[in-house]
Amino acid sequence: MDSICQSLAEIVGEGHVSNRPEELYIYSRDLGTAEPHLPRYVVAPRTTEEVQQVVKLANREKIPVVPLGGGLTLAGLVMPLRGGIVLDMKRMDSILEVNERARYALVEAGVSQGKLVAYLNTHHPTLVHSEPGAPGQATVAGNVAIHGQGDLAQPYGFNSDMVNGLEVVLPTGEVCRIGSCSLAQQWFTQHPLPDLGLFLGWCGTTGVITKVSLRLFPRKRIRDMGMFVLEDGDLVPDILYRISHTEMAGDLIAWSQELPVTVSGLHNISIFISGDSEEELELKRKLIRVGILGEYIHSGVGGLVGLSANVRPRLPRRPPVSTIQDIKKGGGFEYVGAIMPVDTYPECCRRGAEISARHNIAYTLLGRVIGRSHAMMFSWSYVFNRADEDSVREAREALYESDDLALELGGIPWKPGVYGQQAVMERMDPNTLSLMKKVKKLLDPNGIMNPGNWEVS
Amino acid sequence: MYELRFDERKCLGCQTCDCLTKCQYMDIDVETAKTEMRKIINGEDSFVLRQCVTCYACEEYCKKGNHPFYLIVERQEELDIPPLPRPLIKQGVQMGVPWRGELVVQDVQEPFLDMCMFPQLAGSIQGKLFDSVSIAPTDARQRAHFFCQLMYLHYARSSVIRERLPQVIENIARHNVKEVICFHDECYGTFASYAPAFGIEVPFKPVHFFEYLYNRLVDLKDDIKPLNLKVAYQRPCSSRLSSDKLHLVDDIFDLIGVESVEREYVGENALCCAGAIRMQKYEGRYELADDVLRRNIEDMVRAGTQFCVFNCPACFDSIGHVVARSGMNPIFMGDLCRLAVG
Amino acid sequence: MAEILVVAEHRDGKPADVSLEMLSTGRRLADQAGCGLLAVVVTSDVSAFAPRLARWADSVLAVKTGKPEHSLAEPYQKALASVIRERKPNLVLLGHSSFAMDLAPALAVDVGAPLATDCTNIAMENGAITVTRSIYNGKVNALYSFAPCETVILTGRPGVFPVEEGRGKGIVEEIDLPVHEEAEYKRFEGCSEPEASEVDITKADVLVAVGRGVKEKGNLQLAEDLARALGGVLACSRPVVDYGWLPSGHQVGLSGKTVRPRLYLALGISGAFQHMVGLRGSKMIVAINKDEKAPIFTDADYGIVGDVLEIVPVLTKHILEPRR
Amino acid sequence: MALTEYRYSDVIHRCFRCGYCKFPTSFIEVNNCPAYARYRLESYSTGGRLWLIRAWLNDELDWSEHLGEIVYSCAACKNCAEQCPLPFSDDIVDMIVAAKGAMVERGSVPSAVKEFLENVDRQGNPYGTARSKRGEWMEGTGIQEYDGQEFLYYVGCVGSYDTRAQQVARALGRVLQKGGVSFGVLGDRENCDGNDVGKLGEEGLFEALAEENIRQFKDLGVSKIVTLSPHAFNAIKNDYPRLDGTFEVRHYSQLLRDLVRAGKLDVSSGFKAKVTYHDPCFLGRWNAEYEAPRDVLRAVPGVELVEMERHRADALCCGGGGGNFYTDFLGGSEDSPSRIRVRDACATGASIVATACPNCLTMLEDAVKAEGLDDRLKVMDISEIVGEACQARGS
Amino acid sequence: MDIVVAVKQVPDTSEVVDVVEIDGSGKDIERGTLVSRINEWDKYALEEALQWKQKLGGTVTAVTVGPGEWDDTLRRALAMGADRAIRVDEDATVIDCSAAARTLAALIGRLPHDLVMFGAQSEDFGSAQLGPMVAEMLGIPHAALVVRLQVEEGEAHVERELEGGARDLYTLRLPALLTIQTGINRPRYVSFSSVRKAREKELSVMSLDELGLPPQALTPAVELARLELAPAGKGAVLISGAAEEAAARLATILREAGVI
Repeated sequence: MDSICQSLAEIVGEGHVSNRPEELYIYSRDLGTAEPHLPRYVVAPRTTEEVQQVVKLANREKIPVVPLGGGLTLAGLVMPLRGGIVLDMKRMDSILEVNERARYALVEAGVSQGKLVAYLNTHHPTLVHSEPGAPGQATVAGNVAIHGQGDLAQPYGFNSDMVNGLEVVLPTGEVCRIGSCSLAQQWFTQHPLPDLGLFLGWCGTTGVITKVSLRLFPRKRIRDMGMFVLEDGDLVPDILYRISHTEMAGDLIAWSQELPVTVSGLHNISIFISGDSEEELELKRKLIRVGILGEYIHSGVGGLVGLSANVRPRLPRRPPVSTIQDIKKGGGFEYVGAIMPVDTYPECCRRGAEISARHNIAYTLLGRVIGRSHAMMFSWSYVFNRADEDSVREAREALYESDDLALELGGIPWKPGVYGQQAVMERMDPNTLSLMKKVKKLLDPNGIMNPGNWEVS
Repeated sequence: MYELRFDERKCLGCQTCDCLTKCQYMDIDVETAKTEMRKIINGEDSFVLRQCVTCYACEEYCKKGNHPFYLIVERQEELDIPPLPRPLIKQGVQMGVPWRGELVVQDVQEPFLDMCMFPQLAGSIQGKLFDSVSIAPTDARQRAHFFCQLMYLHYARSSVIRERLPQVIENIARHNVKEVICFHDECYGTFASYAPAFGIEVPFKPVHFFEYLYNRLVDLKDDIKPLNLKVAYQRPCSSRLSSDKLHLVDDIFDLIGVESVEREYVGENALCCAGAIRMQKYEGRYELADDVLRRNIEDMVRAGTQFCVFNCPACFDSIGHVVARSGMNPIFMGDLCRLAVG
Repeated sequence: MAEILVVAEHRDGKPADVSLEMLSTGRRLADQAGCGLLAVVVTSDVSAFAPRLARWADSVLAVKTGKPEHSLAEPYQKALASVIRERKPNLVLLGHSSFAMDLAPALAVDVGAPLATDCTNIAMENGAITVTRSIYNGKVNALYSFAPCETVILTGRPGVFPVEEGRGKGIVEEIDLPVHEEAEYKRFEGCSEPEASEVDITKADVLVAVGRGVKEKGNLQLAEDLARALGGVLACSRPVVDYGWLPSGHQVGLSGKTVRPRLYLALGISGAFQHMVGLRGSKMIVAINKDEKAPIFTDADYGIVGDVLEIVPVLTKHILEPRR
Repeated sequence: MALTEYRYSDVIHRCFRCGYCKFPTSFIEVNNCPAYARYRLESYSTGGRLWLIRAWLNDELDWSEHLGEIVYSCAACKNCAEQCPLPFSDDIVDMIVAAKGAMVERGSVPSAVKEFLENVDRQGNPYGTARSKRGEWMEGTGIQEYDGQEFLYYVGCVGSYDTRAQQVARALGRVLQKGGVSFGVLGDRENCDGNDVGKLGEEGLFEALAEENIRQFKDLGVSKIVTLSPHAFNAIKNDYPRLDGTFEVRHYSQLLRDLVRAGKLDVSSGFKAKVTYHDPCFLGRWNAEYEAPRDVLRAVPGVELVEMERHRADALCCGGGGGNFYTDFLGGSEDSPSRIRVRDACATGASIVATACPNCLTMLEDAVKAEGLDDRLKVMDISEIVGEACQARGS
Repeated sequence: MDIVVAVKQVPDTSEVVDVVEIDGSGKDIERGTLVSRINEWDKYALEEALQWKQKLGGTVTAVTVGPGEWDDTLRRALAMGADRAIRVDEDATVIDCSAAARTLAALIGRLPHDLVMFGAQSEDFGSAQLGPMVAEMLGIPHAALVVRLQVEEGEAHVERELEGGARDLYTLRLPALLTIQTGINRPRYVSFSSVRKAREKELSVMSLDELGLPPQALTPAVELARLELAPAGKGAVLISGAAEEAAARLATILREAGVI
């Protein structure tokens, strides 16, 4: 154990630091195609104070710090590109407060999406948070740090728009609270204080989020879903627009997959609705089925499966995991997600299918509506065989091409890896870029926070 | 190329036209029936082609052993008047495409049970009733190789059936067994009715699942503990292709000591699960499906049904939960029999 | 009756305890048999040792050399061999030390004498020598005698033979033997001192010592908790160091440290002598061990027969919160 | 051993590390994998372990005592197999056991594992205690040596040697006597069942033990076996048959249920307490027997059975599986699974945590002491509770 | 590099096995109930030899003087990786060290040996003399209680363990004989299957006259008169009772004795 390891051990306890090859190996890789980068130390803190001391030490010694949650960004955002300390936040997993009346939950940064869901289910069955379509070990803080969105995106927008307050350890070691919590033990709002949105979407390059207050929303008793099937993708934006107009739907997801063969060459719109009573549900079903989808059905261009009191809803297993990723029997799966105008859905699909074909990977395309069709998160997913270098390379190239495509179509890659980040910054207004640069420099004078990501050159 | 063997003379000479007059979904008198059948035979458009909900029943109504339903489907396809929206047709047609590996022929002995698309239900093929039975497919990835394809009668895609069926038949034949017990009515209908109707040769003898169950129950007579339940049988579309086997339902019920309830929608008059109807594109079909289902369920409840007995997994899947919701127990015939023999 | 020869070992200017034990024993036997006691010492500083040895020995042979004796294993053997050949002592005594373990067997072969090592008792009755050795993990004592012969070589177990200050005034004789030139096939390269460890167990008042009986590293925690409760530190027997569970600085015994705590609490230590010699000075020895026949119970003041892992946590609890 | 020779070389890279393996079905806690619970580092999760095994077999990593401990810290509790959404989930534990096997064949295993195996090889038990002392637990119980009785009562190493577990072995003996069961034991002739030896990857030794036991059972004309330990139950039920040793084996909880139901065991004296039941992995997840023990408890008048938040297929392992009750790579911390588990038990407000496995029993009992919960929570084996209820008390 | 390692088999009389009894003859213990195993120190010697063979190539030969049952230990040595094993068929339990040394010297003398390794002592008798005796008989340099070894260019650099943890460093010219102290390495685990596989390896048995030794070569110079069980536990006041109460009483005793 070198001296830094020693001092880290003094901060978090010996069992929760490692510089042994085994830990370094695991933390040098994420689940996607990114090349591994070895950290020097792995640290698993339990408290904000511990995080603070670790960051202070790192800042003093000018060692990089990379905060890690569930480690599921897939894009290498939590890989120590410049070595240093990986901060595994998952030990900080207490749910500190759920305020039922004000509808928010205050959680430590390491709390997993799955835990929050389970906790609300048992203790606050009338409340729900927006769970991203990631495996349950994804963390709440990690998700807002990358502007994630979840299955309430259509009605309520980005998860990072649902943040009521944050506790953050600054790169220089100060603990800082954003929102009402900066005045009192009140975590119910960020506004009307001057905007300090310096941490959401910064992917851990401006500080370590240690606490998050997240908005909760009404949870209806019954859920139902329907699948609207189309051959012609050009119809999708219009249908999405019209369904969202009814204000009756929850999550709206349009998707198109080559596999399984059954769904190949088709476009599906998953429509989720919920209600506290059969009556409420039936009303919503009618308004969508009869009011919107009817004409497509009768003209024969669209078919509806479900969305009926008499059809058992095929609700996806919550939280979902991409088992389709195993189709190549290679345990590899990564996607480019981008925030796109909904109108680009058809083009995203066409061009996406082409990219997939070029790299002989079955296409998997998905657009999740954010807000009332204000935008969609469109994802181009690529599976690969971890054990086959060529397969990994093909996927990596497909991902780069997808980043470029997203930008070409006027969208913005979401939580992009280094390649996508560079592409974004190249196209960014220089003044905006230099503002980002100033903010980063101001908060992180020694450039220790997750360096290599969002590096404004 | 296989062609439907349809005896026009028989049909044109028919005085009753049961095929259409008995239809539960169209109100047609004999005269209209004659004209419309003539149109259909001549390959002309007919409202029948649109109003048909594809319940298969006319195959049973026709006393002349002709194939009115197969003919209707032929024409729906030729004249491009499909009952379903196109995307669902595409989806359905693709469902039968094998994509997870070549056929794997397992070595099986008779009695051999063909599970068609439903290997996941192999769980209920066990116990005394089935102890010597071997089944295929056992792996979901193999099922498309065994898929009898008959479902496409709902899709106005008889051509797909004709195109794929010979291969499927060969796949099954490669297990070289003389007799093939069909887990699903649909398969039995395919081999016993559809294939002959189109002159597709079947190198093995299809055995209806109920036939096997009945004979086995007879063997096990002494082990049977009468269940003393009131049951209703949910007839699937495809049982219209094997009405000669329908008596087996009651024979089995007698053997295992269950009482088949007195109901209005029974036998020829039975209501289908309406699963297909619900997906159809014409206005009002969705509501019709709800209505058929409502009447069907209410009829069962009124008759004091305790168990609703299924043989078709599709029916079970589409209305099993409604049956349960209405206070009855949905159960497969096989499982019911297993209950009886303990 | 010729004489008894004691090889006096010393290191860093001090005669080894075990050599004094052998001198006392030699004296006792010599008086019994009415024969002379000869001490041999190889040293660069005759005056420092010879007089002291002469308190027991009737005569002291001081072999003068410029080199530290322990650098001389091979030549030392040659020198002793020639003394033995010349003086024909009927008994040669060495301490069962690392030094002797290297030297004695070869010496025995060299001079063709029978050798019994690690003796716990040495008796001489009318010329006949019998010895006792402790075998099978101290569970059995073996008594040996010797076929008639000129010289018998014995090494005695450290710490078991009492030391009585010698009162005699033997004569010191310096002799010169060719011990200077070192054999080129076995070169001395120096020596290394034990690695210092963070805790100095020799200074601790309370020692909680663990042995094989704690089964595995994970269980050290239990002992550590107890040590903390007692305000003591962790010590151990050799295997624990061999397994890498604790640094060698914690080791008590022959190849470890010698300790004199107020309380020595031995957990799962069987009590092999190599360990026991290191804690002779302890005020109170308490042993917890599964095996009621474990030799440690012979030397312990109190003992509990039972499973360490079961008893220690409970004990810790009772130490922390005294029953009221 | 190179990756290519590894039995799961075509599967092991398919783990995506999605993390399901750490959770129970509800996702309420991230620590349902005992090893991950203890260390909270990715390397100790099942996914991390699989990736490290692959790296080792690929020569991307050298063997080290630490790597050994990471792999051997798997308690083979099967939570991962239960939760993994991928098609190869059933093989996960075997993938780890196979890697242990590779380490065993190379001779590089952590010292505690080495001792475990050498002791079993030498003395027929992990503790290295003399074979000749195996029967001592039964002194004064009046339990007979097996000689053609209906059942062979197979006690196992823990029940035979661990002082606390010995009480349970005796308690069950008395209950069986009370229930009029015709049974006998092997005493000093009994040998290790090998379950954990197998799970430690020492396939050769396991087979040798199994074959020896099978031979002995057959020679003695044994056909029905009742085991004290779910570990032995698992080995005899699932592994012995492939070595041509097929016996009618039952875990004692299954036998007790029948005895109670058949009225052969009068539990009317009852046992008044709020009881929570801890599912032993080798009874629960390995053999899907969740109900028999609960049925027995429910049948005892006065027992109020309450469930921990994580139970049945979602139960948290005590951390004693896969030899860890001896090698103890999961001990020595407040995050040790056994200590988390007794805190879970305490949270139910129960005064008794009952289990049906001597390994779990000893693990949990130590944990109760370590947590200082002695005055609030008592660890008992179901046979002891039944013993009370049918007044089969004894020394 | 040809290495010869001398091994012996001993009864397991470790702390958890307390069933040692003296047999009728009064000169041996009851071996019936005892399980035997390879001498602890010899494991380290073998491991060290094998590691050097791995580094420098050559052969490792395991030798012993003992009865047929001792083949188990030789098989174990082969399973660990020794290339061949030789047993001189004599009942080692009745011969003394010098006799054993003479036999082994005669045997090893006939084998190629750059390095000869012995365990520093045996678990059963603990004489710690066999190695150096053999060295003297072979006329090669030796070092006892070796805790560190480095071999290069025909020389062995060794560290000998002394009292108090100090060490003497020597350089020996090869061929040389070392007695190996525990802790010098981590002996590998010997898997059951490797023991099975080792059955194919060569294990030869030799007799005294094959070694050109007369029977009287075995007459002991040190004669065993008799064995007695060591007086057990008389020293300690044993605190009886279950863990709970025993611990409580001990705590009280310690408190009263004022050690805490």
